[in-house]
Amino acid sequence: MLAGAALGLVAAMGLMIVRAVMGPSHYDRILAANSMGTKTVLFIALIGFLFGRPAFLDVAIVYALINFVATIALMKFFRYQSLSQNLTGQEAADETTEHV
Amino acid sequence: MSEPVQMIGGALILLGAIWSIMGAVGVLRFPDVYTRIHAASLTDTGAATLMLFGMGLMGEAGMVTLKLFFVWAFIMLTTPTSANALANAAFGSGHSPRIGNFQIVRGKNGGGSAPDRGARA
Amino acid sequence: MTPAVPDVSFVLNVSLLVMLLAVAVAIAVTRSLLAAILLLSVYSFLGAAWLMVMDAADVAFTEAVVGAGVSTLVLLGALLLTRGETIKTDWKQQIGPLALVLAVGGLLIYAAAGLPGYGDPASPANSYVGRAYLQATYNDIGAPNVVTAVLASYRGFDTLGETTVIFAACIGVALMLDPGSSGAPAQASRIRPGQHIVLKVISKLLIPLIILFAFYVQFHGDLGAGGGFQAGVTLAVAVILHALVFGLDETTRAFPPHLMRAISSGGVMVYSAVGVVCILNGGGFLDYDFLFTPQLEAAIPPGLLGDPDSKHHWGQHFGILLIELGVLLTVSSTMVSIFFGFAGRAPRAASVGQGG
Amino acid sequence: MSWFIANFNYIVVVILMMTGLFIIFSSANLIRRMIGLALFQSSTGLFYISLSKVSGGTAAIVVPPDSAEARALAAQLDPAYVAAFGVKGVVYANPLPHVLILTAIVVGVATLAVGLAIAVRVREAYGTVEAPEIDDLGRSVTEGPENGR
Repeated sequence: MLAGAALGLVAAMGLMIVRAVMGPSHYDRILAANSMGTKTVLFIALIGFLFGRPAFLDVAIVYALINFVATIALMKFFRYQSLSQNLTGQEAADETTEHV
Repeated sequence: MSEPVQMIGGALILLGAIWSIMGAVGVLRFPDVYTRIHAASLTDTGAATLMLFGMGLMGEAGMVTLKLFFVWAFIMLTTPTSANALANAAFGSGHSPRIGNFQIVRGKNGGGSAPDRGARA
Repeated sequence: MTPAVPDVSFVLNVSLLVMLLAVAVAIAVTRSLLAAILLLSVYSFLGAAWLMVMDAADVAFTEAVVGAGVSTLVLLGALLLTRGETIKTDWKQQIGPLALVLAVGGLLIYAAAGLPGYGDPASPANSYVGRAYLQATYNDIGAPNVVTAVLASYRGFDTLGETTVIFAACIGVALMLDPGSSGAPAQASRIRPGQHIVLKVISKLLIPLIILFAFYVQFHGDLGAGGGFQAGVTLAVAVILHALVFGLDETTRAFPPHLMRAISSGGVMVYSAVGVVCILNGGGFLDYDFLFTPQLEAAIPPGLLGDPDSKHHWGQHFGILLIELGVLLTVSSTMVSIFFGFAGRAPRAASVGQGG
Repeated sequence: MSWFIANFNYIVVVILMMTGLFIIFSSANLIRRMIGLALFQSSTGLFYISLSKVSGGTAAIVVPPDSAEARALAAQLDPAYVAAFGVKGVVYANPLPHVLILTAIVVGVATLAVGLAIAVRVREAYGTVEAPEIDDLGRSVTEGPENGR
């Protein structure tokens, strides 16, 4: 049963790869990468149970966190063309009104 | 841990895997970025809940259950947030959603065909 | 000998490897550098899943934090600064490399026939050194995680070298990309920042948790999967998340780049100092059994580490703890300072290219 | 079939390595070359980890002998396999390649960053990261009237 679920997750990851390779826009690719990440988290947790070593959940926890950071960075890159900008819109509010 | 609980746990895990395949098919087949984000984030949280709850039933109570709870909590926090940020960025850079015959036209970038790169400063 | 019937792990192995191949070929084929970087991050997700199937939990951990987190960020930062998003290629120029690659690949596959089979327990690689480590670790060091034990104790000298390489990379990137050395810092993008309230709140919630988890990974490293390298990158990712959401200026106020460089060298110094203390106490370099003088060892209350009998392991325990601390300091500050280097630099015009 | 099982991983590793090499050789763009280098490096990791796999093994984090977990792990092993190799108790994967690749991944990203930093400085100096154009520019600079001796 667990093995079937692991294979199912791998199949879902394969479908996500098709989307990541096809695109068409880069946002589709980010989405596919992010969703792949969530599936990888579940896969890693499941592998721990499948192989009888549930202690490996640490890896899954870290992955869940890193995946988020990577998605935020990609989003910021595509939207703002910068990795250093403040996203909260508090300090930058005044100067941006000049440009818009 | 009794046998029926193990069976229920396994069934939930399998259901979660099927759930995530359904989400992946949605991501593959839906027409535009927003519907794909919808399919992915909804099924990811659903599949995570089902699978991690199933694993919680299968494993022994204790540290493993706590870690499973953390994985679940992080997925529930981060997946919707990144879906929100992604949709926000896509909309801000000029992707318009396809809604039947209604197309929201925003400036020059409006229209169904999504530009490959947005964010023109 | 290999088992006649493929088991679950082999089926998972094959399917993940096929997907890895598909992604790698897609990277080679795509004309867009951005797509290549995104596919590289997908590649690293798959790689980490595959490493878990191959029972390499510690490596999967590292690949998870490094491949998906830092390397994607560094590539994106470099792409921002070089402004080369699509590649011009001429198919005629690809024939030569393709022929060469096919020839070398054919030779390598021919050579692969002489390698031990998949999962062979009696293969030379798995028979001698690796097995000796597995058998000796419990008596020598007392740490359940053999990977950490080998990394930090048996091959501690090697790891010192690797930590130094990471420190050198920190200095190299800082010398080449220091925003303070020349030119203006990165100017703000002209796009109006959106009201990312959700992002802000969730990040505020997550950053302390990531840091807490990094320390868990650090101190749990000799018991389960984890250690200084993984914890260092995780810690750096927390700082990077702060910089991404709240702006680089805000982050550099708390973590000034020069402090990061100082910490990076401090980590290597902590590591070397442990080795020197071992020499002073009569042992070899990084021989943790001599980390404590007998007087100091007598002063430690019995049962401090839960096992009153294994006084023998105390030096090893504290030695591993200390050098992992050095690794943590160097790796985390290096990753942060690399990110600062790439994110804090403004794209600038060429000095030679435009005129010539 | 058994040949396929025994050598599949190596074939994939070779193809991945050659893909990375192809990217390095065929592209003029320095960033793309670094991507190829990252692929090449990861294929080396794949090779080492493939070698370290032991059938029926588990990750090299030793469980206490005679604990419930150790018994459960030992019970998963195939009896014929145990008889063929004379293993006692739990089988672990080979830890040594894991150690080598673990540090190689972190060092790899650090060197990747250095390479990319060089590419950034090249872009700032020459205005391009395409290797042939850089060569042309470099030649025109060194043979130009101001710099010629």
